[in-house]
Amino acid sequence: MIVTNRRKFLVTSAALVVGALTLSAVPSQAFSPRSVDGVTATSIKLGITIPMSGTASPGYNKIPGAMKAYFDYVNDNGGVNGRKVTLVVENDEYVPTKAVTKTNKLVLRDKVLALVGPLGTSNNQAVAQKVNPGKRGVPVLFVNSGFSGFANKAKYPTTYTVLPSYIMEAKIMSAYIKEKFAGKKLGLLYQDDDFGDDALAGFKQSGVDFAVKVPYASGSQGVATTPGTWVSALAKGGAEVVVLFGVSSATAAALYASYVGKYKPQWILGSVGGDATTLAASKIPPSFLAGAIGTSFAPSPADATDDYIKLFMDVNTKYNAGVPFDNNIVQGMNTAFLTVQALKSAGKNLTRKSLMAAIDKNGSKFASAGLVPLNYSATSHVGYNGYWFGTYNASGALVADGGKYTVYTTDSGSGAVAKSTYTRPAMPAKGLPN
Amino acid sequence: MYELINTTLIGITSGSIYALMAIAIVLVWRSTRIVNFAQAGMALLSTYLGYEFIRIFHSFWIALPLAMVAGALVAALIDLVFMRLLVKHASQGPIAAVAPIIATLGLLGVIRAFISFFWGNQDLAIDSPISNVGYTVGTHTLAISPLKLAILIASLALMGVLTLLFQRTNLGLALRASAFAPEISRLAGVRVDGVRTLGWALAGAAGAAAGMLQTPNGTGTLSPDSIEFSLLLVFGFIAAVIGGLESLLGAVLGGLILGLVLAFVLTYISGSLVFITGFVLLIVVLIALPRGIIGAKGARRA
Amino acid sequence: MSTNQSLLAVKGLSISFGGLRALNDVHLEIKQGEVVGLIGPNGAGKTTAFNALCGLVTPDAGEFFLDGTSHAWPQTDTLVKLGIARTLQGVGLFSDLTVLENVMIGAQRFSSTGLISAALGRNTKDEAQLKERAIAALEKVYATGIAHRRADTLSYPDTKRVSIARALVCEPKILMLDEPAGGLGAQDIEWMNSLIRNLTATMSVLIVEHHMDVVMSVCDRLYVLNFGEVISSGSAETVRRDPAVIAAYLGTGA
Amino acid sequence: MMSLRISNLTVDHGAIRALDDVSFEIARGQLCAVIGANGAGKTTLLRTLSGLKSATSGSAHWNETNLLHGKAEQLVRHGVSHVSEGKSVIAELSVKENLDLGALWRRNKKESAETKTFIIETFPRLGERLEQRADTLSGGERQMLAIGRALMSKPELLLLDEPSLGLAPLVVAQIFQAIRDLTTSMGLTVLLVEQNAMGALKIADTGVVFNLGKVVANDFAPALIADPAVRAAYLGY
Amino acid sequence: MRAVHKIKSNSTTRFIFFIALGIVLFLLSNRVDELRVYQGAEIAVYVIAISSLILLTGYSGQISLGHGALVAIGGYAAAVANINFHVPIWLTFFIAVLVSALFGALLGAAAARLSGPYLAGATLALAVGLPSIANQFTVLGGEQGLTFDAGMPPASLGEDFTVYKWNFWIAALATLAILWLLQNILRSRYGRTWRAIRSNDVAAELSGIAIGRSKVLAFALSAGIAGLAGACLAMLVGTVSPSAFPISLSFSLLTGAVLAGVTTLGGVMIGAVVLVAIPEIADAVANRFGGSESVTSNLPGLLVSALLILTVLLVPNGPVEQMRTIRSRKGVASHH
Repeated sequence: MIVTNRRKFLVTSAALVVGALTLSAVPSQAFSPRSVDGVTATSIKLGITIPMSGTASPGYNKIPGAMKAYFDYVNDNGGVNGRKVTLVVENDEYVPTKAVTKTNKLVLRDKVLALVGPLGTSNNQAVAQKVNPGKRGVPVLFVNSGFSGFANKAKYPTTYTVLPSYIMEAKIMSAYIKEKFAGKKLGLLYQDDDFGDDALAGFKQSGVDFAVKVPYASGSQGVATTPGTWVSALAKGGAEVVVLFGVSSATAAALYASYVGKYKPQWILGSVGGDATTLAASKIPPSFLAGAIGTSFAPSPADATDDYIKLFMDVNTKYNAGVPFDNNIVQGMNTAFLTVQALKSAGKNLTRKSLMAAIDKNGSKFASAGLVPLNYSATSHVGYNGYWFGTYNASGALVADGGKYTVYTTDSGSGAVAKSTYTRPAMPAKGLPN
Repeated sequence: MYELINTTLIGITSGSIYALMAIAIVLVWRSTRIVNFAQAGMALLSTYLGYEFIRIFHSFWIALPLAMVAGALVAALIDLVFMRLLVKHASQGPIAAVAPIIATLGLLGVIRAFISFFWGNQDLAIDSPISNVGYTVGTHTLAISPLKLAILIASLALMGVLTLLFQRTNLGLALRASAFAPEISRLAGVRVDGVRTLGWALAGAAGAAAGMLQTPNGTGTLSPDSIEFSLLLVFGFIAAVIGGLESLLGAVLGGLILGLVLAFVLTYISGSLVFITGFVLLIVVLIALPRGIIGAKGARRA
Repeated sequence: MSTNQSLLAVKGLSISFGGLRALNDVHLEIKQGEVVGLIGPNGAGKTTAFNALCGLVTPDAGEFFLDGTSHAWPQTDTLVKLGIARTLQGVGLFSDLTVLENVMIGAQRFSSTGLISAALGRNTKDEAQLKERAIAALEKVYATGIAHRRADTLSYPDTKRVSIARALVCEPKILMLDEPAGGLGAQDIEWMNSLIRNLTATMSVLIVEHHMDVVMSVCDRLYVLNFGEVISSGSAETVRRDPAVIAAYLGTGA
Repeated sequence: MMSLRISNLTVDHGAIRALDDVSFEIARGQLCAVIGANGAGKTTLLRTLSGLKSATSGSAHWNETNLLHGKAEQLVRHGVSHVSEGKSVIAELSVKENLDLGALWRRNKKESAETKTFIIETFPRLGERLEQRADTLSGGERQMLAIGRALMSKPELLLLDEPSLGLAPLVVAQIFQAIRDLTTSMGLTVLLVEQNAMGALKIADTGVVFNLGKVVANDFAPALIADPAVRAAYLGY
Repeated sequence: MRAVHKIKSNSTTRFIFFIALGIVLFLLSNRVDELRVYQGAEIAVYVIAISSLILLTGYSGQISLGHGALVAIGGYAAAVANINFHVPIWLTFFIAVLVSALFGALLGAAAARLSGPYLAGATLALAVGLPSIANQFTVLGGEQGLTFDAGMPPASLGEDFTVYKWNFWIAALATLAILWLLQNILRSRYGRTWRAIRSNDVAAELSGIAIGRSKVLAFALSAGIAGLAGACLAMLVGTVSPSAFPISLSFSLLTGAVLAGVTTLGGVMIGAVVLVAIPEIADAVANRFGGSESVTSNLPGLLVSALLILTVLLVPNGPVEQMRTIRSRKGVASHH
């Protein structure tokens, strides 16, 4: 008896010790003492966590490919101050646990210079809480989330937002509604979580009242099964103008259900869910979208007259195997563009500190595809802070009202909404930031 | 009033799709005593194949039967190369009871990965072959459309065909006999292994039909992690168990009951509670009627 | 010890399965130190009667008396506490436990270790005590040599020994043996006979058995069942001569 | 002329040896009773011969057919039918379906229909209950149905496992008589495993006595009945 | 008396072994880099969760496809206790165990009446349905979930002492404690009882075992341990949210248990290490063969599923048990 027990112990302990030894034996990334994390004489290593598979991945999983394509384009044209940019992509499946694990890998093993464009509010919160890039001094650039909290420099000292926050969006929409649809009965369909809460706060602050408010449960499960009921609630409440503050799958479902249910309000779609190409990928026929009002801060992907769009299309054809061009590609390339500019701006002596200092110093003057200003400064990590409005045409493209982009800007606080006179800097030659 | 009618209609159409999935699960259970948790994965794979057929033939109605055939072949292949081996190898020892369940879960994972390799993680679309716009009564739009009606009819037709096959043909006799008493059937000269493979094939076809019909009825898109198919996986199983796991009629009733209950919870309570409602319904039914609503007496213990 | 004291009695036991009457108004009685046999053709209801006594089958009607006083019909898992132990026909061992563990399961009524003491490893005395009891029981059936074998590696006669040890270890007042001689060779049957005889010093025995040699040599009293009814009872001699029994069971022809 | 030949057959049940070096033969057209205590290996013998269980060593042939190499569903096609223990009918199917099941593999539907007519003539009670579910039948009727189902496969060798199990004496007598009659009228060769040793030996031509997986006696049935040792051990006394 | 002595020394050996193990882990945590320490903590969490499944499925014979739900309950219980009731962190771990065990007991009462595929499906439905409940109640923080801050390591441990090492210590301590307690329970009459029920329920009942109660106890205990894993996971990620407990977590745990060998605690490390190592292995493989993103991102899933199938087919009782069986067969053979 005792023999078998001992044997069991031996097996278990052997497994444990072997496991432990394996852990300690595997060398961590070769560390040359003179180099800075993520930077060598010839290379710059960046990292991103994003859902590449899983329920939340469609659409988003095209972003890293677009970023890599633009980096490759830059690398082929001499790189950044002679260094080639590489991007390590980690699939977090939109699960916070995995986001933390994968970010750990990027920061601790791959020792990336910075995280660029990590996606998702709760994932970024978990990472901030646990991996704590702020304390480690790792820059988290251009987070793909509209949560206004990330602009809090005290709490997230190394995080830079790029998307206008949901509060900004709600405030701008309120101003727009007051201007165009005064006196109409309003409806709101929103995601029942921090995302929607941010928006609600923005609307409340602007004094917009909704006759009907329909929350829908986030976490995609509700989406597939409930749209019929959202629409009937809105219709019953008699909403003439409906603001939709949700993800694109919810937008697609709602538009589809309203089409099926022959309910035709004036739709105003939030930026997250109103992305025409993602909607098109969900096979919402463009005609469903026609007439709906949408917002954006970048030029429409369909706008082939735009310098940046032309550039991105070219890069996409040459470096991304011609993956169907859409808003996700634009977003990925624009993020990469901003990144390259920040890296260049930091100069030869590139470190995490110098990178962030460069953004703080020059960020507001960065060229980018965005039609609204960037607000980086020594005191602000807020990126774009505004939107322009447009109407979807019969082919599903968002067309600016009156043929020109009218940009509204504001902040996440109590600031007013203003029409901006901002003109973006001209695109640098060949689309390579100086 | 119209809300009530519409909720009922939504319940019936989604229920009929759960019923198709439940039929697939019952077919495999009856022929092999295995609850096939990979059934939703197989349905997804067949639907992807259906997507390819649509691209080739530009017709949903040609692709649907082809997808069903493909689904049947895939299922038969899985039984031939995998389940037979499993039954031989893992039918003894302490985990014999759970081994098939675990194995079908593994199969689900393999199928999903396989789909991702071939078709990527992007959404693909299957357009609705006919209008999914609800019929209008007066000023109201009903939650039943030509597509939903077609789904209902297709589900009922498939149930009818399967029932006829089971009750009226020699093949059906062999299928039933093999399920109830494989040993006696073998002694009577029935090639039980082959008949079981056929049971899998029929299930594969039914699952393919469920997948092909559910996709345009839902969001119209297809992805390896599609929510629609998670729904089919869980709700198909729940419907089958509510129905008693043994009978096709039970599967249909189970599907409809589940569809209606979920529709009412959705409309009148909350969308967040849909999935947990499935669990609660399952537990309540199992505790009140341990053998499900049909086959309380005739059914046998696993 | 008075031999007239009725240890266990069952009165008016009736059971039917879906319209089929398996037992009809059966009376059984076991006295102190007695070996009682239950015989009859296959399907006569012997096993059903056994199962009913063990609470495995719920009777439609019937009264249960223990030591002469009426008692609620027992639940299977409380049987051991009432001093009743039973072997199963051939298949009753826990196949992936060792022989010793099998018998220790039977001894568990003597264990008082709570979950928390067990978790903290404060059950050594208790375990040792169970083990000692188990080994003692295995000694009674001459099976200590196979104590550490897994139950599914045993020969058929050995499984019988172990299952009897598992029943004995809980120190029952009544031991119910389901076909103890079934499948045994002549030598083992002899051994089984003497074992049963020796047991009566401390307990009563109720057996179901086909093997007439065993039945006739060990049983003090017999009940003969046919079609769910007791058609005869009494000493082996009496039963053997009963014309009803000869016709239905023992027979001189089909 | 010998047609069922079993030699040195050994079968293991996990760690347990169920059949140990069994050899005997039965001539065509004979009814052989296999008797012995529970657990003696009789049922294992039938399951091995019908292809349900694989043997460890030895051989078994029915005419030219190697019984150890076939699966049950194939051996049926070679004329071997097995009625397993406990009234082997499928409770959930009707009487008619149970019968039809036995002939599903037969190509000639006309012949199958004739066989069915013959079986219904032999067991008229089945004819009266064709549409009923099998679990509504009495024990004797079920046993008739089980035998009838086996006969639907047009067997030459019939393996019967305890047809008398749980039946009233009167019914047992009927079943035994039917078995005897069928053996003669259809020219069947029958291996009859029985607990009711006396009843079985009375209708049998020959008998084999098993104990603990071994053959302990093999002789003409009357000789076995007369053998005092066999009488004492297996026939009551 | 000799028997008593043997058992006693046995149990002492076991205790000393676990202490020794703790020292080894402690020394290791000081030697390896931060990422490995974090992964060590992940392994520890998996070990706890997998051992709870081994108790449930391997010992009491009840399958759960939804253990992730019980892990979630533990995580949420810890977070809610900390946020809403300001319970000190160390106590939240115990609360997580208690709350999950309580829920497990309720679930177990229903589960005791279900077998095989019915139980599998019911637990699956639970795992799919439970996390979305968080959206229904604001106290659970909706889709964003709740923050669970297990705090910084005490200052006395020094400047260099990282949060991950601190978390690893806590998780490793919890793991060792659980493994020790569970080992003792599984070797006691409780473990024996569960194995007996799994093997032959009628015989177990005849031996005086109340089957229902035993099964519910197993479920409650297993749920409690899973709850502890949940609290540790919450500590490790810093948050709890519905998306942190996807159905794939339940499947992973089951996979880990199968790889470990469901019927023995001996291989539990194997299962946990494999679960943590698979994504890395997949990365290495994909990079080696220059696979596309779609290959890289789906390879882990494929590897895990394929391993699951192969294990069930080839070593259904797990590698450790397989080795033991082979050895004991040899032993038996040589005796004869």
